[in-house]
Amino acid sequence: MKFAVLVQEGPYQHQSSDSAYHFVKAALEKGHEITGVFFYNDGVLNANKLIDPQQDDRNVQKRWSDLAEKGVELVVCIAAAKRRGINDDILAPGFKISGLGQLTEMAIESDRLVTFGA
Amino acid sequence: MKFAVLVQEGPYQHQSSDSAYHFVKAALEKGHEITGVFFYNDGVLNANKLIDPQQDDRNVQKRWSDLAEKGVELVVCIAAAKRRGINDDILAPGFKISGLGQLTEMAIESDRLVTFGA
Amino acid sequence: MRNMLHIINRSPFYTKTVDTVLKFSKKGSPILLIEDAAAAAAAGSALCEAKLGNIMRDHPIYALKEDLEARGVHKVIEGIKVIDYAGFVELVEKYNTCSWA
Amino acid sequence: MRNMLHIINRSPFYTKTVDTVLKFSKKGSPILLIEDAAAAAAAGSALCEAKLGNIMRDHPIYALKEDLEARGVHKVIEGIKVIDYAGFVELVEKYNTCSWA
Amino acid sequence: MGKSKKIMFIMRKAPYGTIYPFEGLESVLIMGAYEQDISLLFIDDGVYTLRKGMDTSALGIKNFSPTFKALEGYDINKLYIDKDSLDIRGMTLDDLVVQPELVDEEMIPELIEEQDVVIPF
Amino acid sequence: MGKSKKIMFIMRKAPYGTIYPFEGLESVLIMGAYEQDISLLFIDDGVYTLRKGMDTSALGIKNFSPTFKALEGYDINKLYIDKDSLDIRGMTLDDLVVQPELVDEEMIPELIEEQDVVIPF
Repeated sequence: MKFAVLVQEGPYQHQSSDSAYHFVKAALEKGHEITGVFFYNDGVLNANKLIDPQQDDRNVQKRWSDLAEKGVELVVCIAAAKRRGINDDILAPGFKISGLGQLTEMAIESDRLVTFGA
Repeated sequence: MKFAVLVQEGPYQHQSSDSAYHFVKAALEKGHEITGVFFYNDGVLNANKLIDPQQDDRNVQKRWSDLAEKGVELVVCIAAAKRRGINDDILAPGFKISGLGQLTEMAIESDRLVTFGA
Repeated sequence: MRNMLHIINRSPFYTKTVDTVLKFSKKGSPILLIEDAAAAAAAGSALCEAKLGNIMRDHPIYALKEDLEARGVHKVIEGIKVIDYAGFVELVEKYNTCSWA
Repeated sequence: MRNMLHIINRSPFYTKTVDTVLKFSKKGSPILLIEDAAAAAAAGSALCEAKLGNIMRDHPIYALKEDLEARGVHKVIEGIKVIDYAGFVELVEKYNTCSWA
Repeated sequence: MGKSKKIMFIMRKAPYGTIYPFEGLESVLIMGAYEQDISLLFIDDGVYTLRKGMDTSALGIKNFSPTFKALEGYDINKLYIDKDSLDIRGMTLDDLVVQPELVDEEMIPELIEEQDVVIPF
Repeated sequence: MGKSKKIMFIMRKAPYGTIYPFEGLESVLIMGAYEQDISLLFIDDGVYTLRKGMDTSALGIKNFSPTFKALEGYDINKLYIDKDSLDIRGMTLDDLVVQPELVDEEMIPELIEEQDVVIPF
């Protein structure tokens, strides 16, 4: 099936982004197609390449970039991103900045949209 | 009196940072001394100079920087900042990155510590 | 012994924080409603009037004017004192604070 | 008509979200407890057992294994089904979802 | 795109304390252009977002109340509001900037679960 | 620095769902070095942070449970926990990685309000 995922919270402060990541990974392992992960609200903060956590903790941003290398599309909402200081200067590999139209298209083209956050 | 302020949430997603700003402004107008504003947890995200909100909305980061020009010390916790991708490359004017010891010193030296967030 | 100012910023319809504050604050300690908590100070809700009326027997309740205005609340429950940020600062002059979300 | 999967991620001790979900979900619709909501699935709390037991008469309840483990919960309330992320995906194969925080 | 999907936005958070209702509304407006079957449901503290007479000037936060009145211009006409959520807050439709259809606990579970997509804010 | 202040950290959030208890604990450890009168109070979902047997390996999140056991080494010995918060979650001191002093609704308001500084997490 085709799954889309919406992430509404930033990394570390809330677990939502972790949960979304594990869900996407499990869906891929089961052979599902991920039509995209859309980062909205504080979710856009996941795309900050300057994220540099302690060595004994996970790197939430890098996890997402690794999924992008496997072909998962990571889309950051431009309006939410500008408001929070995320732009191309600090955009992590595999993420792209785009409009809410992308979320709409994901919602339309997918069999499911699963929201993590809020 | 001497007031210290602790900000635990990032800009825009939560109102906490706005509330802290208005409180500091009102305290200064009443002639109080602000020993410092400490940004912890997602509060560190207030220090991102790339923040660029819509024209008809307030710029939360710039508000803080303006207070710094009036002599208010803005301290960002380094551990929380690294985890969330805030470093000197994107640090807004008037903020400085330091350790939790600074929060301790503010707490010790002030008559009050007021927390906004969590 | 001095009382402490308890500051609440979440809606009592969303979190159970108000109950926690009542449980863990001393009689006479003032409570300040800011941000989303301010909306519950609006006159007209029988539920809020009963609940806040009950609290006011033991705690003075304040609500922040700027937050009330932003939420379209022009009339608050009888007994709740409306203060602006200057009044907020004055409360902090008098009391140590404890914030609850 | 198909049921929907309701996903809750906040502790029922902190928010009133569980009440909202019960009010606005159809009988028979499954509920999945993740993140902080998972802690409430732990066996041993009379309050949680009564409340979740009551809910289980109308809704199957699932709790996420990885979140239970992280919180030191090794035994859940009788009737709650423990599933891992693979099981979470299987639920989403079957149901549209609605998330609540 | 072809097929039209039933997409519901659930607004259950209070305004200004968090950004969810504002950014939720922004996403509604965009989706409105895609000719899908869009609806908005106001429950819990979400009903506060529609209250008349908001004045955010002292806070300096953008007042997004007028945008709700613009929804019709975007062909978004399916607005629902939980009567009980209004009642317990001592509010009625007269207190609101727009007039959603009043719905109750009997109707809302059906409304939600017949959707293809539900997006919570 | 001179005078010693009474500084209390209130832990009332559940672990891992949000970072508050972890970053709260980090700030406790730093403050411990400043020779102030530090205490920790566990209430509400904060009591979950002390539960034995946490295994975060599947999530890949750092397990901060061992750090609580290190508090003594930092000369932070004033740990209090609300008995009622434990009770309603079906927990006892035996379920916890450390043994805070059991306190109740009679004592806690005094404990909190005698502080110079209270920092909530």
